[in-house]
Amino acid sequence: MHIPDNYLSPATCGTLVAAMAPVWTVSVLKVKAQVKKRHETLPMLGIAASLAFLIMMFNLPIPGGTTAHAVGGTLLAVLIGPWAACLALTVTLLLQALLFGDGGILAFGANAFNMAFIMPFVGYACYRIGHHYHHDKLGLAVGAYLGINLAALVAGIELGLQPLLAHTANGTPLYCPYGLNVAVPAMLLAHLLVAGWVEVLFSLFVFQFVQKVAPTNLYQTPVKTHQRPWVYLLAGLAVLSPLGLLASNTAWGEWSPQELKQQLVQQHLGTHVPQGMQHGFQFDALFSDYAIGGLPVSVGYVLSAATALIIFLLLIRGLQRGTDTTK
Amino acid sequence: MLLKLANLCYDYPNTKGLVDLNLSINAGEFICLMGPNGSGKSTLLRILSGLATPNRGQYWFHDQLITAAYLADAQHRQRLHQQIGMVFQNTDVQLFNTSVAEEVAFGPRQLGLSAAAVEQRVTDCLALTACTTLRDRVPYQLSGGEKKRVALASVLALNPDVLLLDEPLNGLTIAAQQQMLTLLQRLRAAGKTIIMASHNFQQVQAVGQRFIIFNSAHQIAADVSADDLHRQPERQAQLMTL
Amino acid sequence: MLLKLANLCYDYPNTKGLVDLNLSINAGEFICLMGPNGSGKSTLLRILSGLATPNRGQYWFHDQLITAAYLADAQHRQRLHQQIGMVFQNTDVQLFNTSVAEEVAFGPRQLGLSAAAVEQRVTDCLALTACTTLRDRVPYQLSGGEKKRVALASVLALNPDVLLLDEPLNGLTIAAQQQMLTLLQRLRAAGKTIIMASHNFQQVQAVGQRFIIFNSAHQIAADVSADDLHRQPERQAQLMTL
Amino acid sequence: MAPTQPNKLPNWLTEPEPPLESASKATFFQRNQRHLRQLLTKLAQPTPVIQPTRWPIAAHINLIRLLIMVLLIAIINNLALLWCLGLILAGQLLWLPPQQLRTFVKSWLISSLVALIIVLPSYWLTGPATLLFFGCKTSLILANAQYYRLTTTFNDLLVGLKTLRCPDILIMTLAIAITYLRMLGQYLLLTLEALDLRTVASTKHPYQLIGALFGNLYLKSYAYALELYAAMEARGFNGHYVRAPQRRSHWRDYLSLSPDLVALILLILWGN
Ligand SMILES: Nc1ncnc2c1ncn2[C@@H]1O[C@H](COP(=O)(O)OP(=O)(O)OP(=O)(O)O)[C@@H](O)[C@H]1O
Ligand SMILES: Nc1ncnc2c1ncn2[C@@H]1O[C@H](COP(=O)(O)OP(=O)(O)OP(=O)(O)O)[C@@H](O)[C@H]1O
Ligand SMILES: [Mg+2]
Ligand SMILES: [Mg+2]
Repeated sequence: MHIPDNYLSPATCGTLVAAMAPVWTVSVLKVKAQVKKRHETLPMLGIAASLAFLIMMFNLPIPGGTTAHAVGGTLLAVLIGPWAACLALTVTLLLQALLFGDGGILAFGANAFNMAFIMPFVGYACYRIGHHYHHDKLGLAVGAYLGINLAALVAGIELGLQPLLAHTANGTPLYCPYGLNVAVPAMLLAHLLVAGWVEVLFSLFVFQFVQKVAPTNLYQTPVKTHQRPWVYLLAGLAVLSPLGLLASNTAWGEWSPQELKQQLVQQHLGTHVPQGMQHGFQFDALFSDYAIGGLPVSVGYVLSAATALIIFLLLIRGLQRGTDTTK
Repeated sequence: MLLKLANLCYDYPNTKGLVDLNLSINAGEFICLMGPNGSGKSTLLRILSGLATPNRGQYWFHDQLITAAYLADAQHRQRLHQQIGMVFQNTDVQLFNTSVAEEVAFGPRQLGLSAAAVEQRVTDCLALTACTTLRDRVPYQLSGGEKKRVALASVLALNPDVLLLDEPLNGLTIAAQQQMLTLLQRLRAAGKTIIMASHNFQQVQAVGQRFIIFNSAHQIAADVSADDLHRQPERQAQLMTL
Repeated sequence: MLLKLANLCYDYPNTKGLVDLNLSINAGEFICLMGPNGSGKSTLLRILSGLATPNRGQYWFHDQLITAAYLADAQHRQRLHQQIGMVFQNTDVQLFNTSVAEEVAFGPRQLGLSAAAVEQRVTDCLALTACTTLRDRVPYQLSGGEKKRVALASVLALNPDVLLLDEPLNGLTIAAQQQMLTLLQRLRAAGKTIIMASHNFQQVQAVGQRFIIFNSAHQIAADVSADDLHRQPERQAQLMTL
Repeated sequence: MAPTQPNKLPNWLTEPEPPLESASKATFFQRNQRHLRQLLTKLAQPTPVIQPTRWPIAAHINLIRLLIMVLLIAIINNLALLWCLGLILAGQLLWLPPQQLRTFVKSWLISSLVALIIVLPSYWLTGPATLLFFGCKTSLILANAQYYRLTTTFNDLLVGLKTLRCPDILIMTLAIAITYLRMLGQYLLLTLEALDLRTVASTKHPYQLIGALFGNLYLKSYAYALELYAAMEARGFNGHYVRAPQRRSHWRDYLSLSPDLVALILLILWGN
C-alpha cells in the first residue's frame, strides 16, 4: 500500500501532510501525557515502530503459494493505543521512505494519512465497539479488515484523482496515469480479497497470544476525560481533507470546475477513449508535448556532450576494482 | 560414520568463524567442544545443525553432503532437523509457545502421534528435566536456569538421534548440572550422539569421551579421547582454563 | 549503610518473586547471591537497580526510600542509575550501539565528558575486560562470552559506586572468569560495592566476603560472612550444589 | 533440578524415531530468514559512506537537498531540465567508490524496472508519452533517493532531523526504533531458526505459529523496553543523544545547495 513518489502531484502530497499535521500534534500531546504516567511508553514507541517494520517485512503465506504481508496498524493500536500507534507507524514510514526505499519521500504524508491515521483509528474504533459488547476478537477482526480496506480505498482515491487534477493541456496525466475507474478497483480488489484477510488472521492470532499470555500488556483505555473536542476536530479534518485536496490543486491544473465535473463523469462512465488505443504507437508525442524544442541548438550540443562524458566516466568508475569500503 | 567435516571454513561477513576444520564423528559418541571465547564452538554447532552452510569445504551427514542447495528442499531440511536437535546458547530465542507444556508438545505433535502419546512425551520430558512444576508457566517468564531446562525438554521430545548442546550447563545450579550430565549420559547409553560445548571442564570431564579443543584462530587445536587425556596432565591443565 | 531492604516482597503476575526479605548492605562489601534456579536472585537485582519496585516492604538506598513514585521522576531515576550499574543475566538486551567502541563510549558521552576523556575511558575499559581486539565489531554479532565482557566494560565506563552483576561468569572461559574476579576484587579494593549472583561457588569462594543464600521459597535462607563460612563445612557443602 | 528426577529413560526415548514421510514446501520461513539476514547485514554495516573529508556537507542540508531535488523532479515537465537534474546527480555519482557505484546501479535498475512495470498498462490507456515521461521522472527520483540512502548513515539522518527542529519525541522514537530494529530483527531471526530446527513436518497452522512469534516478539520487546531503557538511563541517557560535535563550514553547505537552486531558477525563468 506504500505509494511511491511521482504517483501523486506535489500539491496532493502537500495537502495530505497538512492534513496529518494536526493528527501528529494531537498524538504527540497525547503520548506526552501518557509518558508522564508510565515512562516506558517512550521506549515502547520506538519499539512499536520497529515492530511495525518487522511486521511489514514479514512474508505471510497465502493459499496458492505466494505471500503477502500485514501492516499491523489495527493490531498496534490495540496493543499500545491508537495515538502511540499513529506515531510509531509514522516513524516506521519515515524510516522506510528515507532509508529503505519503501514508499515515496514526497508521498510520505499520503502514506502516513492512509496507514498511520486511517488504519489504526478505524481499526481501534471497531475494536472498542466490539470490546463494549464483550466481543474483543470480533471487534478486532472487523477493525483490521475495515481499517486496511478503508486505507486502500483512500489510497485508490488519492491515486485515481491524479489524472483529473494534474494533466497537460491535451489531457495527458502528469502523475499517476490511472483514473478512479482503474485505481480504486485495483487497490480495493487486492485488499478485499487477500490482504484484508491476511491482516485479520495475523492480528487475531497475535492478539490471542498476548491476551492469553499477558493480558495486562494490552493497552488500557484511559479513564474518560474531555477528549471529545479532539475527536470532532479530527473527524472534521478527515472529512475535509479530500476537499482540500481538490481545492489546493486548482492552482496547479488549468481547468475550470465544469471541466473537472465533466472529466469526473467521463472517468466514471469510461467513455473517455484511451489515447493509446486511438493512435497506436506515438513516440513523437513525447517531444511534441514535453518539448525539448525551445532550447537553443547550442545548449542541446553542450548537454549531449556533457552526458556522453559523464556516462563514459561512470562506466569506467563502475568497472574499476573496488579497493576500500565493503568487502 | 555419523558425520564428517572436510576442510570446512566458515566466514562471517567481517570475521572468521571457522578455519579449515577436519573432523569425523561416529554415532554414539559423547563429544565436548572446548575453547576460548569466540573460538567458533557455537558456529560449529550451527553448521552441524544445518542453520548455516560452510563457505568452503564439505559437511557430510550420514554420507549425504549437506549444502545450501540440499537444504533448500523443505523435505531434506525437515529430515535433517528430525535427526538433529539443538539447544541454543541463548535459550530465550528458543521458547515461543504459550505454556511450557505447549512448548514441549510442539515437536511431537508434528510427528503425527496420538494425543495420548504426545501427552506421554510431554510428561516424560518434563520429568526428565525436572520441570514438572513449571508445566503451566509461560516460557518467556521463566528464570534463566528454568529456560535452559525447558529448552532441553522441548528438544528431547522430538527424540533426535543427535543432540547439539551449546553450553547447556550455564546458569544451572551445580546440583542441576550434575543431574543434567547424568541424563545426558543415559541418553548416550541409549545410543544418542551428544555434542556439547562447555567451559566447565571439571563438570564434563567425567562424562565426555572425546574432547575437541579449539584455539583462538578458530581451528581445532587438539582432538583427544578421554583415555588419552588421562595420560596428558599438561593438556588437562590447559583444559582447566578453557 | 548503603542500602537496606525491610520486609520486602515482590510478586510477578502469577508467581512469587521474592518473599519477605530483610537485608542491609554496607558500602564496599563484596556480596555473592546464591540459590537454586528461580529462587529470586535476578529479581532482587532488578529491584536493587530500580527496574522493579517492591509490592510490599521498603527499599532504602542511601537513606532514600525508593518507590515507584520516587522513580517516576526522571531526575531521581537517573541519579539512581548513575550510582548503580548492572550487567544483566541475558546481556543481549544491554548492547544497542553499532560498534563495541560506541557501546562503551555511550555512557561517558552522555555524562558530557570531553572527547579525549571519553576516548580514554573507552580504551581503559576495553583493556580491563580484555576486549581491545573487539573494538570495531558489532556488539550483537559477538559470541556469548564476548558479549558478557563488553557489557561489563560498558557499565564500568560509567564508574558507578555499586555494581550489580547477574551471573557474570557464565559463558566465560575459566581463565577469563579468573581475570574477571581479579578485576572485581580490584574494584572492590577501590571502594566499589559489588553484588553478584552466581552458581559457581568454587570460583567466587575466594573473593566473596558475604554470601546471601536463597531457598526455593524465594526467601533468604542464610546470610553468612566468608569468615563464618570457614567454620561451617556443611554450609560449604550446600553451597557447592547451588 | 528437583530431586525427583526419574532414573530410567522412557522407552520411546531409547528407540530411534522412525523417519517421517512429509511432503511440504513451507518455504516462507526460509524466505523470511533470508530477508531478515539481509536487513541485519544492512543494519550492521551502516553503509560505508564516502569519506566526507573532501566535501563535508551538513546532514540537514543533505536532507533538504534531497527534498528539493525530488520536488523539482516532480514538478518539472521539461525534458531538458530533467536532463540537467540527471546530470547533476550523475556528476555526484562520480565520487562514489566503484563498489558502491555498482550497488547503486543494481538496486536503482531493479526499483526502476518495478516502477516501469506498474505504469506499463497505462500505455494502452493514455499512450506512450505518459509511459516514457513518467518512467523517466520516477527513475530519476528513485536514483536521487537511492543516492541519499547510500551516502547517509542513520546517525546523519538523526542529526539532520534534529537540526531541522524535529520534535525530540520523534527523534528519540526514531533512534530507539533503529536500535531495536537490530535487536528485534536478530531475535526474530534466531527464533525463526530455532523454530525451523524443531519443524519436522509441514506446518499445519502457520498463522497460529506466526501469531505466537509476533506475540512473543511484542511481549519480549515490552520487557526489553523496560530493561533497555533502564540500561540506557543507567548510562546517563536523558532523552537527548549527546554526540561528538561536528565541525561545519556553512559556505560549503550552501554552495552544495546551489546546483539545485540554479535548477529552480531555471525552472522559474523558462517555466514549464
Ligand atoms: N552473527 C555473527 N556475525 C558475525 N560474527 C559472528 C557472529 N556470531 C559470532 N561471530 C564471531 O565468530 C567467532 C566465533 O563465534 P562463536 O559464537 O562460534 O564463538 P564461541 O566459541 O561459541 O564463543 P563463546 O564461548 O563465547 O560462546 C567470534 O569471533 C565471533 O565474534
Ligand atoms: N518476567 C517474569 N514474569 C513472571 N515470573 C517471573 C518472571 N521472571 C522470573 N519469574 C519467576 O520468578 C521467580 C524468580 O525468578 P528469578 O529470575 O529471580 O530467579 P533466579 O534466582 O535469578 O534464577 P536463575 O538462577 O535460574 O537465574 C521464578 O520462579 C521465575 O519463574
Ligand atoms: Mg558460543
Ligand atoms: Mg537469574
